[in-house]
Amino acid sequence: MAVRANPNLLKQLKRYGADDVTKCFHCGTCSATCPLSQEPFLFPRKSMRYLQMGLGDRLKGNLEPWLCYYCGDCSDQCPREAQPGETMMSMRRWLTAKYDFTGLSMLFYESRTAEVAAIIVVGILSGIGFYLLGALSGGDFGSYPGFIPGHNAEYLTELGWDVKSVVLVMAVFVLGLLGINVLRMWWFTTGSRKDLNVPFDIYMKHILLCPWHFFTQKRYSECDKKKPWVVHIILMLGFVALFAVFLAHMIWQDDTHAHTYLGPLAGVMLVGASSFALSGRLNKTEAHYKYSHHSDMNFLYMCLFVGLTGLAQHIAGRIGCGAFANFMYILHMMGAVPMLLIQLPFTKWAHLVYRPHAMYFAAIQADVIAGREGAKGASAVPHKQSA
Amino acid sequence: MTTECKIGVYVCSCGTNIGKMVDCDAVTGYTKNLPGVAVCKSYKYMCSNPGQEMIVKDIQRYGLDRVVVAACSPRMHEPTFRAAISHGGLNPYYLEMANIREQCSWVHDDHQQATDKAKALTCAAVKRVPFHEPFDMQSVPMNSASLVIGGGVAGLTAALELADANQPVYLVEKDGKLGGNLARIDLTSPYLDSAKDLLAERICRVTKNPKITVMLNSEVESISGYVGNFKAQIKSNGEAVTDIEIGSIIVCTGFREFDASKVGEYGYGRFPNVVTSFDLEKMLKEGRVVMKDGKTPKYVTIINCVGSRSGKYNRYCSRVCCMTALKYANGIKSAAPDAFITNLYTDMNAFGKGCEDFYRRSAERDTIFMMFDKHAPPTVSAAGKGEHFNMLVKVNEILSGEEVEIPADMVVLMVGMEAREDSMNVARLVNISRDKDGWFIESHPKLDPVATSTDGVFIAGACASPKDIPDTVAQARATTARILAKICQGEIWVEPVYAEINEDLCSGCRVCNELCPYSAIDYDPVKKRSAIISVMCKSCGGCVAGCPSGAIKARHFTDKQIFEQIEGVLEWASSRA
Amino acid sequence: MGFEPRIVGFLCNWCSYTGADLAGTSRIKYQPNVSIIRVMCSARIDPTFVLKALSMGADGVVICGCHPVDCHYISGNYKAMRRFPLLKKLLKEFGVEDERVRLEWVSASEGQRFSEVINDMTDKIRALGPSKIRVQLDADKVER
Amino acid sequence: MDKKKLQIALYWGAACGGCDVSVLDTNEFILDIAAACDIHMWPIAHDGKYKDIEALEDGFLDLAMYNGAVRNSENEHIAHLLRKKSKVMVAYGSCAHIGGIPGLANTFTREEIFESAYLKNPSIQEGNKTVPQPQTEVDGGELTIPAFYKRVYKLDDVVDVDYYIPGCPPAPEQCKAVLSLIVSGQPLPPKGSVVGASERALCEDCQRKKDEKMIKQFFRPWQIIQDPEKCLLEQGIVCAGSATRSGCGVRCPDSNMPCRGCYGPMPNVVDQGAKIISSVSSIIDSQDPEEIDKILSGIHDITGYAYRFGMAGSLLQRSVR
Repeated sequence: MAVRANPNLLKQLKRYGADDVTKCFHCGTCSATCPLSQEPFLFPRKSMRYLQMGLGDRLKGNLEPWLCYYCGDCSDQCPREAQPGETMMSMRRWLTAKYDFTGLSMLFYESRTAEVAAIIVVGILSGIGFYLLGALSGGDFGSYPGFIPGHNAEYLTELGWDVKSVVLVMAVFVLGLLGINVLRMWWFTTGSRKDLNVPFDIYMKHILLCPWHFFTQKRYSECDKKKPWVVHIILMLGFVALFAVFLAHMIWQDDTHAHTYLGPLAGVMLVGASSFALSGRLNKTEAHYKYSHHSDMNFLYMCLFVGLTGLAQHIAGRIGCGAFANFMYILHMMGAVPMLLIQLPFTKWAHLVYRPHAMYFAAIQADVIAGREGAKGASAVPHKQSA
Repeated sequence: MTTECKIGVYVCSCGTNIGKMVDCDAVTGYTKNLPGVAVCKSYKYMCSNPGQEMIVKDIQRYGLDRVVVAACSPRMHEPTFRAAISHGGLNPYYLEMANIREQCSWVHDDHQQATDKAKALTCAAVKRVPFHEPFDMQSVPMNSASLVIGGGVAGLTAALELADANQPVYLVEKDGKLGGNLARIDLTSPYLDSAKDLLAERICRVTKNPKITVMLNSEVESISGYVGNFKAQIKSNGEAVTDIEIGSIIVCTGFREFDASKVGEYGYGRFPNVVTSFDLEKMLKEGRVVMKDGKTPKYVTIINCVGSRSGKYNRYCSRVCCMTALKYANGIKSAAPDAFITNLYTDMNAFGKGCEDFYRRSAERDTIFMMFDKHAPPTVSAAGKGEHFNMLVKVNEILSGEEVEIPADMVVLMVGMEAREDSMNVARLVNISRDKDGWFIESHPKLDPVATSTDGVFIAGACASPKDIPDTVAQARATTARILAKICQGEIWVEPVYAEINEDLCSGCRVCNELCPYSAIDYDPVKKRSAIISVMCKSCGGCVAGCPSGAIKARHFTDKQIFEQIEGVLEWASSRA
Repeated sequence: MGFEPRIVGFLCNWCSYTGADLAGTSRIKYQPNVSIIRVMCSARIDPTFVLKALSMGADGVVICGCHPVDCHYISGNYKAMRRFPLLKKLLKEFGVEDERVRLEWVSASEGQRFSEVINDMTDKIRALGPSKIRVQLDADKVER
Repeated sequence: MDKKKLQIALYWGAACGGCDVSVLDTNEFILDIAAACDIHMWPIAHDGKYKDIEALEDGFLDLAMYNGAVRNSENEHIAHLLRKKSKVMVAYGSCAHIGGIPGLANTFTREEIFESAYLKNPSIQEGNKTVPQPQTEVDGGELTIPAFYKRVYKLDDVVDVDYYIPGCPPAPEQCKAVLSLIVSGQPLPPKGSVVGASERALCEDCQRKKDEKMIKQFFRPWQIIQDPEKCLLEQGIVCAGSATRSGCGVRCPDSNMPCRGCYGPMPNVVDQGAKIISSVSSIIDSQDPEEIDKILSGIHDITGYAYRFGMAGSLLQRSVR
C-alpha cells in the first residue's frame, strides 16, 4: 500500500529535537555501529528514513526508537553529523506524545512554557494542599514529623478523608492514563498490524520481559558504553527505593526502618545521578548529553529538586529543626507531585512504562517474524530438492 | 631477416605473479633450444633496473640483435623494454614481448597447462622477432594556427588560451552567438555563481582579441591534411566559403539534452507543470518560478536521471544533473520558501569540489531526498479530485522499502546529456571515433584524455562525455597545452609504425583507397599507383588485409611476422600432440 | 588427458587485447587453450591468417574486435564484419565446422565477457573434437 | 641426334590439353622450336613413348614442361620420370602450377566423384554400373589402370619443380618468350621463379577506368549490361584481376568477362583465394550485418570465385569432408 508523504512531519519533529535528521544520506554507519541493532530491528537508519520522508504512520507504529538507549555511538560515527542518536531520542518524545490520547503530552513537548507552567501550577497547588492538610489535621509546623499527614490519620478519618484513598485516586488516575496509552502503543505497533497476527501464547511467553527490563535495564547494559547505564540504574533504583519508602510509610506505617535508612540512601542516589546527568547536559560532556530538549532538563531539575528537598527534610528532621524539615517536606511534595502527575504520564518520565513494553512487544514481533521465516525455510527445502 | 639472428630471451617471473603459476625455468629450458636463441634467462623482475641492465649487458656481451621478453602485457611494459634495448644499442623495434602474465599466469589455474601456454607464446615471439625491422621516428613541420570548433565555454577558453600565447585561432560557431549551452543557464552549482558573469567576460575578450577570428553561423565543410598541416573549408551563413590552413583542431561541440517526452511515465508534454531542467532554467533566469496558471508551486518534485543510467535510454551517468538538481532545490527554496521540495534520485553523485557540502546544505534546507531503483522509475499522475495539489508522484523508495506518494504542483525532470545529433558528421569530418553513445573517444581515457586517435585533433568538454564546467575548462586548457607544446617544438615527431605500399607490386586497382578511415591513401592517376601518406596512417592494417595484390606492408605487423607467430603458437602445440 | 583443443586468437590491440588483459588483472580464470596473437585492429586480420592457422593444425580460430561503432580506428571492425561471413561461406564449402571459426566483439572493459567467449569456444571445440585439416594434409603427402 | 640441339619433352597430365595446344599457338615460332630442339615427347604433336623416355640417361633432357595436375598414379609416375631425366623441370600452366580447374575436384572425395561419374550419372545404363579398379582380374590375367588418387595435387607436391609458367593456358607470347630465353642460352632466373608472368596484378594492364570501390550489389556477368570502360569490380562483378598476376594479355576483361585468376597469386601472396575474399568483402558498402549478408548472397559459388584455379595450391588444399 502506498503511503502518503507528509511534508510537515519534519517540521513537527523539529520541535521534538530532530534538528539534524535531514543531513542523513543513509550510509547505514549508524545501524552498523549500534551493538543493539539486530534483526529484525535494524536501527536507527530506517526510522530516520521514515522521518525524512514524512511517513508519520510508519513512524507511529515503529518500536525501534524505544529499543535504543542512546549511548551516542551512532552520532559519534555519523559521517554527516545527522545525530541519529538524538533523532531517535526525539522520536521517542514524539511517540510519547502520539501514544497519549489526551493531547497534553504533545502540548508539553512542543511548548516549554506549557510544561513549566503545568509543573508550577501543580506544584503550587500541591504545596497549598499539603500545607492545608498538615495544618487542618492539627499538625504543628514546628514539630517534625507531626505536620506530615500520615501521622495524623485519626483526624483525617474524622474529616471523612483517607489519605490512602487520596493516594489511590491519584494512582488510579496516573496508572489509568498510562494504561490507556500503553494500550494505544500496543495497537499502533503490534495490534493493528494484520501481517503479524500474534497468537495469544506468544504474548504470554514473553510477559515477564516487562518487569525484567524495568528493573534491570539489561539491554542498556549491552551498549558498548557502560557508564550511562550505571548512572541510569542508580537514578532508577533511587526512585524504586523512594517508592519503597513511600509504600512502607503508606501501608505498614513503618517510618523507622525505611525512613531512617532507605530514604536517605534514595535521596543520595537521586541527587548524585541527577546532578551528574545535569552537569553532563550543561557541559555537553558526552554524545548523549549534547542535545537537551526542555523535557530532559525539566525532568532532571525536578529529580534534583525532589532529591535535595527530601534529603534536606530528612537531615533537618534528624537534627531537630522541625519547622525547616516541614518546609522542606512541603517543597519536596511540590516537586514530587508534578513529577507524578505531569512528567510520569505525559513527558519524559513516561518512558519508564513505554520502554519495558517496547521490549516486550519487540520480543513478540521478533518471535512471530522468526517463526514465519522458519516456516518459509521449511517449505523451501523440499522445493529446492525437486528443482 | 636471417636465421643467423642472435636472440636474447628473458623470462620474467614478476615476483610470484608469473612464477607462482608458470614454471619459468621450464620455459627457459625449452626456449634455450629454439633456433636463433643465443641466451635465455629468467629473472624475478625484468622491468626493474637490474633486470633492464641485464638485457643491456647481454646485448653487448653476446652480440644480441633481437630481444624477446616474456613477461606482462606489451601494453604495460613494451615502452620500458624498447627503451632498454635502445639503451643497449639496438633499434627499439627489435623487441618482441610474450604476454605470459595477463594472458597466462593470471588467468589459468593449472600449472602444467599454464607453463605449456607460456612456452607456446614465447616460442611465437622467438619465431617472430627475426623478421622485425628497424624503424626511426619521422618528423613533419607544424602550422601554429588552430581551428576551434564550437563556441561554448570550452571553445572560448581554448581560443583565449591560444590567443594569449600569441597564436592565431579560428573559432567556428554554428549558432549566431557565442556561449553554447552555458548561455542557457542561470546559476552554476555548487557555489551559485552566475553563468552570465562567467561567460560575458570571456566572450568580450574573445571578440576583441585580434588573434582570434570568430566565425558565427558557420560550419566546417571539409578537412584534409594531417597533423601540423590541416586544410579546412569553413562555410559561413550557408554560402561564403573560407579556406584556412591550421596545424591543430580542437573539437568542443558540446552536448544536447535528452528528450524527456521519450519517458512516458513522467508525463512530459501531457501535464503542463512537468518541466525539464532547461525549462526551469529559463524560469530561474526570468526570476519567477511559477506554474502554468501563474501560481507559485507549493510542492515541487525533482526527478533525477531522466534518460540517464537507464537500461532503456542512456546507460551512462550525465554527471552534472545531481548537483544541478540541488541547485534547483535551493533556487526554488529561495523563490518560494514554503515550497516542499522532494528530490527523487537513483544515486547521489556529489563528486566534485564543494559538491558534497552543497548536498549537505541542501539537505539541511529540508529538501527531502528519496531514492528510487532505476528499473522502477517513479510515475507522475494527475491528483485526485479535491486534493490541494495537482499531481501525484508515486515512487518505490528503496532506502525505506516503501511505496510513497508525493504531492506535486510542479515536477522538474533532470534531463541527461546526449551526444549531439551531428556528432557523427563531426567525427567523420575530423576523423575521430565515437563510442556507442556517440561521444568522441579519447586517445587514452586516463593518460591522454584530450587527444584522439587522429594526431592533431583534440577534444574538450561535453562532446567527449558529460562534464561539468570546471572539467570542461580544464580540458580546454589541456588541449591548448598540448598544442602549444607542439608549436614550440616547431616540428612533429610521428611514430614510424604505419603501412606502406610497395610501388613495384601495386597495380593501381584502388581497392584500398576507400578502406582507409583516415584518407591516408593517395592515388596518383598519372603513375596509376596508390601511396600511403605515412604521417596520416594510424597503422590499423585494414588496407593491408584488403590489398588483393599483397602490395601493402604493415610495418611491425607484417604477414610474415604474423605467420611466424601462428606457426610458433601451433608448433609447440603440435610437438606436444 | 583427453583432447585439448589448440585455438589461435587474433585480438585487436585497443579493445579485445586490452579486454583480455583486463581479464588478467581481474584474475578471471578461463581455459588455457587459446593462444593470443595481437594485431592493431580487427581490420588487419586477413582471411589468410585464419586459413594459415587452420592448415597449421589449429582446432579453432577466434577473432575479437571492438564492438561495432566503438572501433579505435573508426570503422576497422566493419571490415572484419564484412570479411567474416564470406570467409565462413568458403570454410563451409571446405567442410570446416561452423564452431571452429568465430568472430566476437569484446570491448576493453569486458574482461568477463572475454573469459566467457574463450570458455564457450573451448568447450564447443572440445565437444567437436580435433580438426582434421592438418592431419589430412600430412596424410596426403604419404598416402595419395 | 644433334646433341647441340636442346633436348626437350612436354607432357600432358591431368589437364584439358589446352596447354599442349598453347605451344602450338605460338604459330610459326614452332618452326624455330623444331629447329632448335629435339622433342622427345609432346602428346599433341609428337608420338613419344614412355619407354623411350625411360631409356634415356638420367638428366639427359635439358627441359621438361609438364602441364596438368597430378590426379592419378600415371601422372605422378611420369612426373617422377621426367624429373629424373631432365635438368630443368617446368610446371607449365595453371594445373601444374596451382592445381588448376582439376583442383576444384578437391571439394569432393574420390568416392563422391566415382558415385557421380559411374553410379548416379543418368547416362549410365541400368545394370552396368562399374567402378573402375586399379587392378582387375580377367580371363588370362590381371588388367591394371592408373590408380585414381583421393585428391588432386599440383606438380610440386610430387616432384621438385624449377620454374612455373602460369596461365590457363599460358599466353603463346609468354610461352614464346620463355622458350626463346632458354634457347638463347642466357642465364636463367633463380630456381622457383614464376616466369612468363608479371610481378604486378592484372589491373596494371587492364585498360578499364578504376575508381574508389564501394559495392552495394554483386552481379554475375550476364545479369547486367556492363560499362565497357569501367572496372568490372566497381560494377559488382567479382573480378579476380587485382589478386592475379598479369601476363595473360587481359584477355578476359577485354572480352567483358571478369578475370578468374588463372595466372595465380601475386608474389607476396600466400593464398590467392583468401585475398580475393578479403578484398571483395572489404569494399562492401554497408555497416549493417544483415545488409552485408544480403549483399554477399549475390556471390554464388564462393569456392569457384576464390579458387577457380588455385584450390590445390591453397592453404587448405582440399575439403575436410
